Amino acid sequence: MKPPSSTSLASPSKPAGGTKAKRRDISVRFCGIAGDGVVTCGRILAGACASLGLDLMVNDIFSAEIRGKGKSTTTVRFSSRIVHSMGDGVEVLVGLAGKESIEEIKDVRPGGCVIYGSSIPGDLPEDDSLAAHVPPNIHGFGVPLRKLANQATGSNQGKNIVAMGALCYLYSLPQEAFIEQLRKNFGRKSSRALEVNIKAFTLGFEYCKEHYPLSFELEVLDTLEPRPLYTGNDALAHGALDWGLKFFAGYPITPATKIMEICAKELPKNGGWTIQVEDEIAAISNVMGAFFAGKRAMTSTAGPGLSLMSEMIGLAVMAEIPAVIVDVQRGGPATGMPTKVEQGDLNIALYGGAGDCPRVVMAPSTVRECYTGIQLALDLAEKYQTPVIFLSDLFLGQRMVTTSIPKRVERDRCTRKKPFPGELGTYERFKITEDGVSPLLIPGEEGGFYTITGLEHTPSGNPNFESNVHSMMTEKRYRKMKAMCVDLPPADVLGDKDALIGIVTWGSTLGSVVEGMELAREQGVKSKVLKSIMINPQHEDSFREFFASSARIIVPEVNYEGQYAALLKSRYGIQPVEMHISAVDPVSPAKIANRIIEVQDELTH
Amino acid sequence: MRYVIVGTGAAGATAARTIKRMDRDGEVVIIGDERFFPYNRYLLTEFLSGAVSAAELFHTSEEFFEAMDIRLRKGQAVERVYPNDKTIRFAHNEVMSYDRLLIATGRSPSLGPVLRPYAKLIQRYYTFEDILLIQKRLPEVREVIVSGRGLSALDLIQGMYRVGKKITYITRGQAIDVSTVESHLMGDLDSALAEREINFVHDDRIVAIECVDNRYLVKTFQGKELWGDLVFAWDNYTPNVGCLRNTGIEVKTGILVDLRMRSSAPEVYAAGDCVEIYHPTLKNYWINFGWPNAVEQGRIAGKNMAGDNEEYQIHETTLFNILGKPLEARWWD
Amino acid sequence: MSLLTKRHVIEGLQRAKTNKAQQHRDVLPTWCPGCGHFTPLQGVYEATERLNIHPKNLVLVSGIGCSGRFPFFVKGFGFHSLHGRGIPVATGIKIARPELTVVVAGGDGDGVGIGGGHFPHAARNNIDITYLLLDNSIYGLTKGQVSPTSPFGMISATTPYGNIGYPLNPSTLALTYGATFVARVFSRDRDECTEMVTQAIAHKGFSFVHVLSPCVEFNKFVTYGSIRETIAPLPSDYVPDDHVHAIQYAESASPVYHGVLFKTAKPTYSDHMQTVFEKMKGSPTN
Amino acid sequence: MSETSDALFVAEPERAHLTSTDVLDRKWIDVNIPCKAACPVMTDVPGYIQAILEGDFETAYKINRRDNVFPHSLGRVCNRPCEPACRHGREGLGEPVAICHLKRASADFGYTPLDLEIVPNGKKVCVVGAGPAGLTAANDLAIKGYQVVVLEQYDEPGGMLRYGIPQFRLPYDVVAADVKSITDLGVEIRCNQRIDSEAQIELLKREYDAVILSGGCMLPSSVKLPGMDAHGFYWGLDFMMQANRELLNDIKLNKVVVIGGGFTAVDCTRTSYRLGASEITLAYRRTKDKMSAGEPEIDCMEEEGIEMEFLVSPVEILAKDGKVTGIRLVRNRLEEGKPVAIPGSEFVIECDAVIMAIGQTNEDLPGTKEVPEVNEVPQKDNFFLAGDFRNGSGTVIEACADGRKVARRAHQYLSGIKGYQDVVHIEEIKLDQLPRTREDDFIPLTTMPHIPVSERLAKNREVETGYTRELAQNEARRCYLCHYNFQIDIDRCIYCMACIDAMPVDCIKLAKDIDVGADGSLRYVSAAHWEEAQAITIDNDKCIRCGNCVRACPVDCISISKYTLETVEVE
Repeated sequence: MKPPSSTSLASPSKPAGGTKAKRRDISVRFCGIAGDGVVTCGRILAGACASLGLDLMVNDIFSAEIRGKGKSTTTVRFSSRIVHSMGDGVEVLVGLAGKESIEEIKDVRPGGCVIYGSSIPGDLPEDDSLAAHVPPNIHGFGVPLRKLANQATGSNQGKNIVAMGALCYLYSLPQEAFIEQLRKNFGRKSSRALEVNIKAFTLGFEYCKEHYPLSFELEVLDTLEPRPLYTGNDALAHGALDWGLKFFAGYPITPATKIMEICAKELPKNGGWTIQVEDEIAAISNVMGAFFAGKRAMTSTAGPGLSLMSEMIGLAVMAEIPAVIVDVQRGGPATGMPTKVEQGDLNIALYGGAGDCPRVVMAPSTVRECYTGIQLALDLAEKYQTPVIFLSDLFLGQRMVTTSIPKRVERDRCTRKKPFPGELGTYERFKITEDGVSPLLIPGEEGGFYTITGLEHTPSGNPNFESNVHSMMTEKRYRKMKAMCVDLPPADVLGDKDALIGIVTWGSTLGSVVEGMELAREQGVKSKVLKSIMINPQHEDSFREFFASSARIIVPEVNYEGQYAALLKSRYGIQPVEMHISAVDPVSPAKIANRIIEVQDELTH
Repeated sequence: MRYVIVGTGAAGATAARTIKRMDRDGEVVIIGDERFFPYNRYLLTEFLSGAVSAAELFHTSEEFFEAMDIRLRKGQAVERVYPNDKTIRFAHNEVMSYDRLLIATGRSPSLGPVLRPYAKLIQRYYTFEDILLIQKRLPEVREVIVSGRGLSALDLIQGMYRVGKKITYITRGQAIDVSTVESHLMGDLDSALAEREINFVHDDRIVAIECVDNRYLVKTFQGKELWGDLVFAWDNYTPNVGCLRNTGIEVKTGILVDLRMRSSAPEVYAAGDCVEIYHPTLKNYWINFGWPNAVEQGRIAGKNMAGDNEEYQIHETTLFNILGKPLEARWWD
Repeated sequence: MSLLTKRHVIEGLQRAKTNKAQQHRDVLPTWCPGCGHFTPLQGVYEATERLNIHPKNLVLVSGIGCSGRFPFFVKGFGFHSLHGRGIPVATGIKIARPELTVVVAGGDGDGVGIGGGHFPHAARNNIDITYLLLDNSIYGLTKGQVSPTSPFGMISATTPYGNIGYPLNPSTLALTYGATFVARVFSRDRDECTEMVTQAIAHKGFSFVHVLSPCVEFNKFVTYGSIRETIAPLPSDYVPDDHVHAIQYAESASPVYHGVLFKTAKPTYSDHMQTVFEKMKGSPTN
Repeated sequence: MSETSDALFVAEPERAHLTSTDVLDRKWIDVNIPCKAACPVMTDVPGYIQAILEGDFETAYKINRRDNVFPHSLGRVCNRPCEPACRHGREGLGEPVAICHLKRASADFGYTPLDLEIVPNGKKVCVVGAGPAGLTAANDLAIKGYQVVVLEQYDEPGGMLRYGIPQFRLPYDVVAADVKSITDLGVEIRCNQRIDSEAQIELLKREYDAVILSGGCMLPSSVKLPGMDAHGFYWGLDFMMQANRELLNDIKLNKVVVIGGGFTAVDCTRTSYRLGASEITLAYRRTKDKMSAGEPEIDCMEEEGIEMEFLVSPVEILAKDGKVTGIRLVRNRLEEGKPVAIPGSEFVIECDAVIMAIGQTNEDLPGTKEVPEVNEVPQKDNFFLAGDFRNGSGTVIEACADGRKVARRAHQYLSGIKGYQDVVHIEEIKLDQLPRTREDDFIPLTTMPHIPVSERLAKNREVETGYTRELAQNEARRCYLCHYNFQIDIDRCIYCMACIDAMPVDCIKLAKDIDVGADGSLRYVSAAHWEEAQAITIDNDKCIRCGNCVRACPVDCISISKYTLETVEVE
């Protein structure tokens, strides 16, 4: 690998004579009201950076409103090193909506910059002026976004693209990479759309060139290859599609809708179908019907939808019908915060429903795991005839990252345990077996008949409320959870294997933990983390071994009551240091690092 | 009481400090259109040639404003003053109110109708940002062309000479035109320039500039064609009074003020290079000259804004060291 | 469009001031500029002013979706419930407090999609509430998926190859469910919308107003323009008292009629409750 | 009511329209078509610019010919009160439209002989003085059917246009073209006829049905300074007239000081430059922004290397052996905006010529002082006074306006009509009839092509070479066409704010009331809160006529109408 290319630089924090280091890790936040095109900005910047081979992560934070008062932000962190999380603070704030961006300034790091619109019509009161809130240790760049957008598009639309042009100049990013992204984004719509957007971009670029000729410079490694970009929702949908998914039923809900949209588009290409049904109750019903008929099926939802589905999930457990339910978690309870992240659905996933109701619960930590994990989920559901609740979250689902995904494609994948020819004729739908899994005959196949039901039943499927039958059948359903351990991946230990501080976490929090561990290591404190996609059941031995080798255990998670810590305590009898992060934004690596160091201090004293 | 100061140069920064010393509880906001912390413009040449460090150039810092409890708004231009409403409007349309206002916007090089169309081809030599841009371009520069009047031309020639560039100087008159310098020193100056092999084009002016292959072709009124890698040109240094246009505040070339630095509008003061001050013994308005005068005017303006009543005393001469010659420059002819 | 002199403008503003409808406003609507929902909102302001309903006696109930915001914008008591559950909430309120004026605002997805199971029962029981169904034939808040009233063939995010289901007609549904007042209006006509909302609120019994209210942000199929092409007023001699006739007119697709389709006087649920109360009067309370 | 000459030239297409004599609509024009309101003759500026935009230079010319009579000349030398008023020049919107240059383009490319049916009425009018005021009056009366004779004291007609302005700004043949279009109407001009006695006037009054005296304003202001009798001293207008009569071609000028800040002063400096002066200084008692000369002219002057000295007044002209050797000046300070000499601040500029260009006064003609003001026009029986002669030194366009006013008065006197009335025509315009797009608002000002500085020593060569058709159309695209009125019908508005979302500038707002001023002006009282907003309104004064709101309105409650003004006779 060649060293980074280097030319002269003007450091913004130290205007002159300061350090000559180029920026290598930058976070840019676009803030606007919904409709300002904040997301488009994020996509274009991410696309451009990925094409330059930079590692990056994009996070969108929306309000639930479409237009009007609601604010949304997109933050893009890009670096010539690996990006594990969104990090702490941002380098650049682009205020597409001035007033709404004011509160974002607190996240801008000293020496960073704020790009604000300087052609807002009318008298702008001081309190509403973004420029008025820029402290002296941050550079403010006024750009007439609205005016230039008007010049380019004839309307107020296109402020975002003007701002992209400004950003491109100010950070000396290669223009062509952006123009290429504009082509990708607008080229399909119409040649006029492309033309006006390129014009808007160029106007923003030229404006800054004329008014702020001194630009910052970024380290771009020459040898980097262009990188593909995925969101967790993309990866998840494609993972399922590549792994034999044939049917999808769902109901729109933020932040899961995208999965359905992808399936709607892709499934018919392989003989599958997506149906948007009237509610989540209908969605889970459809999925169970399809699995019953022998097709791999899935639904995706968020907390409120999962709540609605609880009753049907009980039926799926009882009737041993496979179902894959993706829950892209958002802030709860009830309608809660549809556009904010929280890891609060663990309990309903584990325990929601009536009766003794065993089900599989999984939680991916990375975008890559969204892909591989959903494939495992489909396999487990079909093989073990059980509902699988797959807990993604808003942050994992919607943020975009550069990642490499090892494609695994098997479009007719089937893990159904089929009956032996010898069993046919005396076929029992719920036959008692060693692993609890009964061979499954599907409609259309010859060899037997059955009726499934939500009532307790005998191995043949007949309703039966006798105590010993209920015990036997309950025991059978729980036995499947133990049996599937042979198919589960072992848990991984990351970080310093010899460290005494061990961290166990779940879901998307892992990225911030890994970066927090690196920050702590820079201060001389070593730690390790156990990474496991399985919540229930788990590879219990690897957990016990990890706990035994750690003097203190930290369990960080984004919910109020420590739902995962509660599970670990009851399952393994440990007494961990719990970190209940009340966050609607991505978890701060600095906070994780501080906690590691605090725990280290406690250990040494 | 909210004091608003437009301009972060010597006058503005001094006024802010003076006000804050006299009125601890007063709110002081100081606004500058450059995006750097205030610095000493008179040291830019020294900085360019490496004689002065960034630390010496910058006379203020983040800590200074924090300690003094002065709110600095940098990189933001004030477009218009509304003395009747006691508000100012920024270029980004924000409207801000004041109780007392100080205009200390300084002055800057301006181009007349002949040079104006070539503004994009002319390198400015005035702000810290200009200097950084010149530093970036310097490695590819061998020859520079300078056309402009006054001490600033000498300063620029000095700077370019120190960084080893070949200089062509175009002037309208017979000799270098520095009316503020004692006439007996002019001879010294001429010989200093001659020693340094500066190409002197007199009785001429630029009428056109073209950019050809990253170099510049300058055409003069007398029909000369000169080549350079950088062109510096200006017609005059004019006070920055754009924000006062059509406000009713009296402006000649600069803002007209009395010896207490008051402009013609109530509660509006002005100080530094942007003003013309009425001098009772000279019986005329005069434009400020030099850093010490700007500092002094800022101090007086600040004191009077904070409720004192002091008159300005003129510093009559200033010492410059140009091309190794100590020059005593006077404030007027 | 008639020509206006400056005198007309001044007179128009004076009219706006004297009809006092604007004082029924609450917070600034967060709908997209140009949203069709503004018209029935204005209708509610003017109707409650005309009918002299004091805001304290007015309850606005809604479900989820863009229309779900409705109660926030009207002065009065609001209940923003869950998706599709507006009608049962309103039913509870009305049965508990018959003296209140209860208006439900909901969208097409809310009313005949997820909450489609509730709508028939409130109608057949003739609960004395007013149900404004703001029909934009799209899921707007989730950014443009097909809805139960979306036309056949409509391309949306979830019907990328075209909608292969057929749309429901909420007016017909309301008629067949047994609503006792059914009207249809178009958001483009503020005067008529106000008139219909006023009549609906004044009506005793389950009143239903089907507002064709385009989504300017996501629905590129059902738009102000497309509705304009198909819509026409009911014939001037139309009398809205024949149920079968009304269904025929409600079902007409070209033109789509607007105006009062059906209106009948029938005892309300509350009336029947009263009858039962009367009957029970004097019975021993054990 | 019957139509006056206003309607004679330009045929308007028939559209849905109504007429209004309401003061509100009349005032709307003053507030909203600022260029038209600023023009002393109320030229239909958006009307002719729209014609140019549409490529119809002929109509553009005819509108100008109708409204200001001298499109060729005014297109070069008008002092352009319209341009500072132009909405495009307001804060944040860019530069004003080059209205005057477009007028010139209308004449350059659209000139066409008028084809008017004039019905002679048998009455005769005599106009004394063939300057802008006299010729305008003659023009207007000829169109009404009068037989008009104009008497001129000099060799050629045109007055100040011919003699007061240098050829490099206004060539003679250009003036001649404008004059010819008036004589084409049957007006007879008799040159070398000087009227300077009461007896002559009495004779004319008997011979003609009416006499209009518009002798101009040619005498220098009565400033007396020591040394004015020296050789090398000139009065400004005198200097220009001599130069224009080619009497100064052999003069030797070296160092010249010109006193004054008006067009004549600037013309004198530039003429001196062409006559070979090497050092020219313009000295003015106030500051540059107070100069009444136009900015383009001042720029040209600077280009030609002329120096300026501000806040100075002349004290004494220094002479030796009867020849000017210099001028003593005193510095001024401004007190309450007025220049006041600073005692003891005198200084001298050495020079060999001093030109005082500080304005003119009118000739004291016997028998004219007693003419009273009747309805704002000086009139005694059938005798009228017009132009600078009565009003003192003014601009060309002001003289034209006065000529028109006097012609109307004379016509009223001679025909017995009751007077005149303004009528506003309001015409419906469809969105697709708007000829501009929002992008057009970003076209930069089209600069006037000039001959290079090096070629300006040729004394009579015109410096400005005029727009091409393409440049003119490009510049015309910049005009907002302020005669369009955008209006929301409050009775149909649903308050959805789609228009506010689409607005490019701060032009649409929530209003709680409209105040009507005594003069008929409207002021929208904006609503601070949503609850108190009664209406969404378009502030026409801020509106830049882009049409975005009309496109955005979902319920079509925004109308566009075109406002045009006509003055009609009341019988």
